[in-house]
Amino acid sequence: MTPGIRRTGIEKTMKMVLMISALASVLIVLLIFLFTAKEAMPAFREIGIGKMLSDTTWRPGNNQFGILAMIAGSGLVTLGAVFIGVPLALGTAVFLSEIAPLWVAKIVRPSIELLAGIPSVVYGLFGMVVIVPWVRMIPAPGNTGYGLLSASIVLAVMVLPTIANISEFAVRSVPRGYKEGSMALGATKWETISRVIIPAAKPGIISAVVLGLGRALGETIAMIMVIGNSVILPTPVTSNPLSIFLSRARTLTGNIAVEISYATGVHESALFATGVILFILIMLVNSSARFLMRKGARS
Amino acid sequence: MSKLETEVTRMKAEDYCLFYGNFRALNNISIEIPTNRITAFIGPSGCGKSTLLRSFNRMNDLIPGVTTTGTVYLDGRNVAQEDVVELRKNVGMVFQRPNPFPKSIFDNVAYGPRLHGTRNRSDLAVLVEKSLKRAALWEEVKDDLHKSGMSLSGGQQQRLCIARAIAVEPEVILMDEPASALDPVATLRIEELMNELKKNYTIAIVTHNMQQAGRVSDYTAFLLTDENRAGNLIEFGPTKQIFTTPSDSRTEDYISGRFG
Amino acid sequence: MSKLETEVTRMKAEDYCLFYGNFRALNNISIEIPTNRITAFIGPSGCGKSTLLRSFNRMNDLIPGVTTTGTVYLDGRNVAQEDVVELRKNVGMVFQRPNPFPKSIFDNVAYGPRLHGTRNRSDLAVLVEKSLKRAALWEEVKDDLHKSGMSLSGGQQQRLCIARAIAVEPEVILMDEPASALDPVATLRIEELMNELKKNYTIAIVTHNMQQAGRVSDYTAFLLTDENRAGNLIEFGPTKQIFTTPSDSRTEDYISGRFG
Amino acid sequence: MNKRSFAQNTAFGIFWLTGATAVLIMVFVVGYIMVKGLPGISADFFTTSPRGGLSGEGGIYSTIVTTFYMIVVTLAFATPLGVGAAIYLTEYSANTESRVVRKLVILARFGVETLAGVPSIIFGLFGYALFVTALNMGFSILSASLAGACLIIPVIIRTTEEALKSVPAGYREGSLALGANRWETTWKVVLPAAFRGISTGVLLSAGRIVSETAIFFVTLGGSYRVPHSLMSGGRTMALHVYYLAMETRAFDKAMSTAAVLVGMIILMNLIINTITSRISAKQG
Amino acid sequence: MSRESFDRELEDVTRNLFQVTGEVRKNLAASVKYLEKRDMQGAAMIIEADEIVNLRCLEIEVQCLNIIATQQPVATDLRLLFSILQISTEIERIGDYAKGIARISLKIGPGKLIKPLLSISRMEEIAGQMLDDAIRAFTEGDEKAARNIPSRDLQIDILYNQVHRELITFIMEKPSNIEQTMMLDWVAHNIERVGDRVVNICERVIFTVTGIPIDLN
Amino acid sequence: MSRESFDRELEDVTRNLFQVTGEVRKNLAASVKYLEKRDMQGAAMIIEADEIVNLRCLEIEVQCLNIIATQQPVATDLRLLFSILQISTEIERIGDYAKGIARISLKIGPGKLIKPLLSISRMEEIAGQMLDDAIRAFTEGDEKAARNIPSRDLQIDILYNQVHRELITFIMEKPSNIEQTMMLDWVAHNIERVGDRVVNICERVIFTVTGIPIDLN
Amino acid sequence: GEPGDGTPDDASAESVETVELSVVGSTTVQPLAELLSEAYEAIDPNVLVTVSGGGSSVGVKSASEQTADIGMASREIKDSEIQECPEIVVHTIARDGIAIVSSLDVDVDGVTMEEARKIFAGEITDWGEVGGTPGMITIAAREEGSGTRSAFEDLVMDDAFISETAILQPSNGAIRTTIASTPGSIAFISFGYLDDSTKPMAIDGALPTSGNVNAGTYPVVRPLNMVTYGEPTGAAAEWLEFIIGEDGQAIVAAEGYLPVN
Ligand SMILES: Nc1ncnc2c1ncn2[C@@H]1O[C@H](COP(=O)(O)OP(=O)(O)OP(=O)(O)O)[C@@H](O)[C@H]1O
Ligand SMILES: Nc1ncnc2c1ncn2[C@@H]1O[C@H](COP(=O)(O)OP(=O)(O)OP(=O)(O)O)[C@@H](O)[C@H]1O
Ligand SMILES: [Mg+2]
Ligand SMILES: [Mg+2]
Ligand SMILES: O=P([O-])([O-])[O-]
Repeated sequence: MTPGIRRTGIEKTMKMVLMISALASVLIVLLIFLFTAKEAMPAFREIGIGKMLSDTTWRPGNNQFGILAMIAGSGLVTLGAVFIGVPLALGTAVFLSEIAPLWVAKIVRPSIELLAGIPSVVYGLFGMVVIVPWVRMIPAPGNTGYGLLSASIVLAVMVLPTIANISEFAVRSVPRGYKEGSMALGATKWETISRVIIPAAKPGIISAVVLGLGRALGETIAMIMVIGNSVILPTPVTSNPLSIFLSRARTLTGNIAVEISYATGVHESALFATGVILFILIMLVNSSARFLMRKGARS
Repeated sequence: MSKLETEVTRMKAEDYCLFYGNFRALNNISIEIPTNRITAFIGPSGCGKSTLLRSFNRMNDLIPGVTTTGTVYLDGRNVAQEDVVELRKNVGMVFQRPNPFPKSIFDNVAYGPRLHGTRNRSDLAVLVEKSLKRAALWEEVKDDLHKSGMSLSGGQQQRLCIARAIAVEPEVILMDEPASALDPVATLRIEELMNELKKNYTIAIVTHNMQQAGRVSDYTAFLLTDENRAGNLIEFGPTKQIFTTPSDSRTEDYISGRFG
Repeated sequence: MSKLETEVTRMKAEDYCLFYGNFRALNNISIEIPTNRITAFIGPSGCGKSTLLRSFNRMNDLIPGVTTTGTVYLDGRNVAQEDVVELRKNVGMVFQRPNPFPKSIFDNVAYGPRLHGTRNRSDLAVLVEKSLKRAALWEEVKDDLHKSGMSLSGGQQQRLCIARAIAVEPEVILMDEPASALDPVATLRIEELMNELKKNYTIAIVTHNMQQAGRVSDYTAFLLTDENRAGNLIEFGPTKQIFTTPSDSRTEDYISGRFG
Repeated sequence: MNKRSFAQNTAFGIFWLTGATAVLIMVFVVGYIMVKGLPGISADFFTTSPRGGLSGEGGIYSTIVTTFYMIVVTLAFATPLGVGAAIYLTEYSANTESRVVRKLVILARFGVETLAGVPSIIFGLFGYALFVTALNMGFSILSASLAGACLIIPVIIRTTEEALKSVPAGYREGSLALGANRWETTWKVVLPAAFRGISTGVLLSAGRIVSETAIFFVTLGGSYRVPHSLMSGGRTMALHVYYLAMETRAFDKAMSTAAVLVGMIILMNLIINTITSRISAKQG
Repeated sequence: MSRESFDRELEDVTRNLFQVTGEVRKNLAASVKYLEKRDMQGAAMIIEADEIVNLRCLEIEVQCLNIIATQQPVATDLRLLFSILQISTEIERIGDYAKGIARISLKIGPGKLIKPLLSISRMEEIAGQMLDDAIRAFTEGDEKAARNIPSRDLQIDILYNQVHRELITFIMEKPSNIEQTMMLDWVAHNIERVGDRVVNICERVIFTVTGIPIDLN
Repeated sequence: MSRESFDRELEDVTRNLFQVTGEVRKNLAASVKYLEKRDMQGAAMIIEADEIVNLRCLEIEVQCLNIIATQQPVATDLRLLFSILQISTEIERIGDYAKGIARISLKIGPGKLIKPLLSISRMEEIAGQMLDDAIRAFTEGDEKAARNIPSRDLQIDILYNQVHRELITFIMEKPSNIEQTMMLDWVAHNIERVGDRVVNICERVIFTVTGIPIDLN
Repeated sequence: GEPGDGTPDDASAESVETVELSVVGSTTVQPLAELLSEAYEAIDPNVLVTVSGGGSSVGVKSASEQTADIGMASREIKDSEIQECPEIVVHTIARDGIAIVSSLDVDVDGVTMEEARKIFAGEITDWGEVGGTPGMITIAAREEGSGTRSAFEDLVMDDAFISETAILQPSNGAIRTTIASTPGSIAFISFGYLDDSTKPMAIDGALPTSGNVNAGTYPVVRPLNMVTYGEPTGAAAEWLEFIIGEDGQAIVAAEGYLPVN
């Protein structure tokens, strides 16, 4: 009887301990939100959320704390990364799961994994010394190489593994039966991929892209190293609207990292406020990814 | 009792060997699949039933490292020299697990015809209806052709897959354990359907279920691995004969549950 | 033909109902499982065979939202009032897919005894040997007890699981489709083993395979869902009687392949 | 027919190209870093600490030590918590009766998912506000590790959950049916079976710590001295790369350090791949 | 489990049984008729026809075997097949009796019979009717009919005793007629046996329906 | 597919068949012996014993039915069961013949026989031996033996013709003996029928072994 | 005692506790402080100085909240900071000139204070306007809150704002890298970061050299400060003394900053 009681005792204790660990994450999220929000309160109170979100002028010395330019910067650089990175990532995903011979996949997949593992500071460094000088060669007024384009390229490489991995998983988890079924009806491999496999993997692919987006929005160090960090609303530098990407910008994350060391008072609080806004933005993006993924799983 | 000699051969394997890399999975198989009959392949797991079945529409081509010797014929023509897309159009296949595409019922059935060039909506509609009717599914789904194929029950899904295979108007339908993932009721439906289908098609079916082979097939082929684990055709003949008076003692041992 | 009246009851369900949330999965089941016999539960998918089986060792307790009425007895004692650990020790279970732990063969078999307090190495060794012998596995593994249980073949794994269940010296062994994941040869071994085991144990087995029920069991219970999808016990009696002269027409319809 | 095979050839050509591009990018990035970085690497580079202020002289000894500290301390915080949470979520949450507990589980899951999406700079901000400032831990390995732990807890939870989920349900049922309780089942059967999976997760998290910069940029202080207690500040290799690139004239050193970092990541990937391929060999 | 093909095959074999019963019934009646009419050719034909009956019955047996081997029926289905099998044996035997009567016909030769066959014809009529009814009871699963038919066997037995005594008297009167008289006794005996066979068939019908083996003799 | 339990049950039913055959064989011999010895009590006992034989045969049939229903055998196994079933029917019939002889015994009554039974005993001896041999051929699956046994039926037939002619001569000589004489003819006829039954059993043996139905009559 | 002589003294000698000094703050001062700490440790191995960054404001805050022994600031201490914590004591350990540098391709050697202001405010956008080969001027600057930036704003910009289109970099090193690699660019950096990868520019004729600063002709100078909570004691006092002392100031000079006395 005694070992029975002891066994039950251990079971109950462990259950409690484990439950507490499970709730730790909630606690952390709560703490994060509370602390950043608390620190951000003075800024919100003194400046006002509306003003912060609608003003493009960031001049802490002059008590101007508009972060619209940064939101635009974050948005544009992410958009750029998506444009460059998504086709590449999806192509790679399909290539890996459906086309590549085994030996080729054995080269490509570790390459992607390695890209995922490389620290962002190394990407930043690489961007500074390789990408920025390349971009600088584009003839355009005021083009220094630092700016959205360089940042987007670096970011594209950084999110490539995320998107490629998740969408490869999505493509791979398309039941083998679909493929066999299609081939057995006399479809070519490409017809099978384009008409059956990709449509079936679509929800997974979309959420991969959205998750990549979240990643991109959150990237910091590499961004501040290549984007130029100017607080301006990016505008096309030539008549070509695409030249907007030659414009310098600052991301929300960059804003925090660049200035947190020197900020005091409302300035510091404004940076925390930037953090809160970033936090909310990313939560929105990620939960939409989760929603898409669930919807995909359901159908 | 039906006699092989009086049948018309639709497909034929001649001295057919298949290798996965260096491993000989099929050894010198010669067999004729008679027209408008159901031919069952039985044998213990790993004896090469699926491999042999998949040789008839060259699905094994998809597996890297497969080599073959000998010949497989469809209507007297060597399938290796046929266009594989055309071959697979003529020799349809139904798989173990129902595998409808995540598309509507209509699009599932129309998939094959569209591939092969039928674009006209009304032609397609006619074809889809015909195929679903033949697969004995029309009554159950006719009001809901735009529902996803995945929303059907397992047995319905399998019939949808059969309809999909029929829609490209094949001559032969290969079925690899088409009912093993289904419950007994659905199995029953599929078996009845097969009986119906053999009026118009030649059917070859792999089953690990001897009772099923006994129930549905006209001819039965028994495969067994030899000492090198290569699959050999041990006996082929009318199902009734195989189940009452097999001529090879290994067949008898297998069907009556004696092994090794 | 064996007669129920002359048997000694080991387990018993009385007016037993089981609900998954609001869904009544078992409706008023009363059944007696006779000692040293094999009792088979058959019935179409979803009729509650597994649920009923799992009621005997309260595995359903693990599923949230399960409530029951009525009583299940083991040797006349209400299992709901027994210590569940003790109950599961007395009522062992073998599952559909062989599920050896990723441990050595020895540790697999010794797992239960260790849990229940046997620590002495030589006691364990004796127990493991005895259990493996009873499970007809000893000869095949005795030289390799420290090999992983996972390295065995499917059939051997299932026998290992049986040995593991035996090792805690249960009175009853519940088996939920114990051979459905196995090939025919392994199935044969398991069926033979069950015949051997019934000398010492009371066995209840769920099978979707009527032939199997016919082959191995002494008694057969036929379950069927009623119009509310609740499982009911339709008929229970000696297997031979069920298979030759079932008294309920639904039983007859089911075993002879007529449905609906 | 011709049209159909033409479409296929074109499409496949493009896919081959993307695949090749991905590899080329990797080769270029890694190659560039290696070509620029490797010449600066010598035994001295590993055994001496940075010195000389702006000049960026010296090696990376102290940053290796700090990185190591960071890995150990972070994992010490995050692993028990993460694994414990994962165990609760997969092993215990499934069969709870109580509505409150079920709500808590949903909440916990939400917490994990949210945490997984939080960008590292936010962890940095949080660590800075809570550990560095409010709790008065200053710029220290402790502060940074606590903030870093927040980053990797979701990683560990997720990989552990995956590992636990891939343990066949049969193991649990088998154990429970023998009269074991939940914890005994988890401890004796499930965890050993999931061990390899969990260790990949832990290794993966270690990789995250090695490559993380943003959090440590605002919590670790950046001192390049060898840390001697948890309260010392320090500089991880990744952070060192940042400082070297941004604050000194020693670009070549930055490259060398980056090369070492990339080398480390390659090594970790190799280890993870060996573990996982063993797992799949075993399961497949 | 494929009811459809099973039912088809079952129908087939039942039809065959029905058909062969019809033939045997015909042969039996004809054998007595030819005996009466001293039709040697007819008698020879019946002997030949019995070959066909034997083959048919064998076929039925093989069919049953095939069905059991490939369809593996249970319960009523299985009992039905068992019964078909046993009934076909009975039918075959009845066929043999008809053949036996034809053989006796041939042995007696074309000459006139020593006595008209009145009672024997009557016996044949009753037995034949019983056979018809028994087979109908079988195809219709009519247990009640099957239970009633055997009582009619009594009439046959009475008639047989009558014939037998008559014949013995005959011999006593004219010992030289002994050969033919004994042969006619054989004929009557054969028909009496038919009655017994029909009773067996009725037993089978009851078994098929109820699953309970019974002895009505 | 569980060979073990199947083999066990098969063995069981074969043993039962063997046993009942032994009993029938005994009954047959005894019936002739009692007839010879004018042992009325013995004859009555045989009539009773046949009830048991009938029951045993019914049991065998049910056993076969059970085995087929629960074990669903095919090929040789199924043929074997079929054969056991049919053989048991034949055995039952042979039992009936023994009973028939015993009945005749009773009808003749305790008085002395008009003539010694020399040939009839001989016939019984041959038939009984054939039965023994046929059953042995069955249990041993000895096709060759089964093919040879039927030839011995010829001897029985010859003996029967002899007896028959003898008896007719007898009647001609003493028409008053007609009743007993005819009865003795019946006895001989019954034994002759036993021979035919044994031939049927031999056919079954051959079918069991080869799967080919054959007609040796 | 002598190391390794095995006497009980030995143990007591070893038990002389290592004192740890935490120094936190301006990233401009950080490299200098690190050099100074290395040098000091050579003299007194029992003192361990850890130098962390964080920025000037963090330095002041850390000192006033006593989370660090010494704070570093690359600018004057603000009144608000003193108000918040009147106990803090400021030690100027060096002065730092802020130089205007351009990329090497720029052929303008000097600008007036006015021109400098206009260039950085974005009013002058072409090198042609200040006498060079016409070409677009690219401005780089430090981020808001940086000590270097606020000193530059105070000393050069008056009320004007540094142009928003300027490339902003979070450190002097990064600025230098940017300038070195961006043609036609101009920025301001601390004297400590001057090297031949960029071209120093004269302001009102005075080149950014320590000589000109000492001579009073180069106007853009700020103090580099260490802050303590109250008067420093113990190791902190000793270290600060060392810095102000001859050896310390020699290091300051060698790094390109201006010694304080
Ligand atoms: N892709 C493959 N690569 C290598 N060997 C294979 C492959 N597919 C099958 N084999 C091997 O070929 C043999 C025949 O396999 P096949 O799948 O045809 O057997 P099967 O009779 O269908 O068995 P089952 O009843 O288990 O489906 C087996 O030994 C199998 O291991
Ligand atoms: N955990 C559960 N929660 C809710 N309903 C369940 C659960 N498990 C089973 N059921 C339902 O209870 C009924 C009986 O299920 P059970 O698994 O006992 O059937 P079964 O006879 O074993 O079927 P099968 O032959 O498919 O194994 C089914 O309707 C099933 O859907
Ligand atoms: Mg297969
Ligand atoms: Mg179940
Ligand atoms: O980094 P600073 O504060 O000295 O500009």
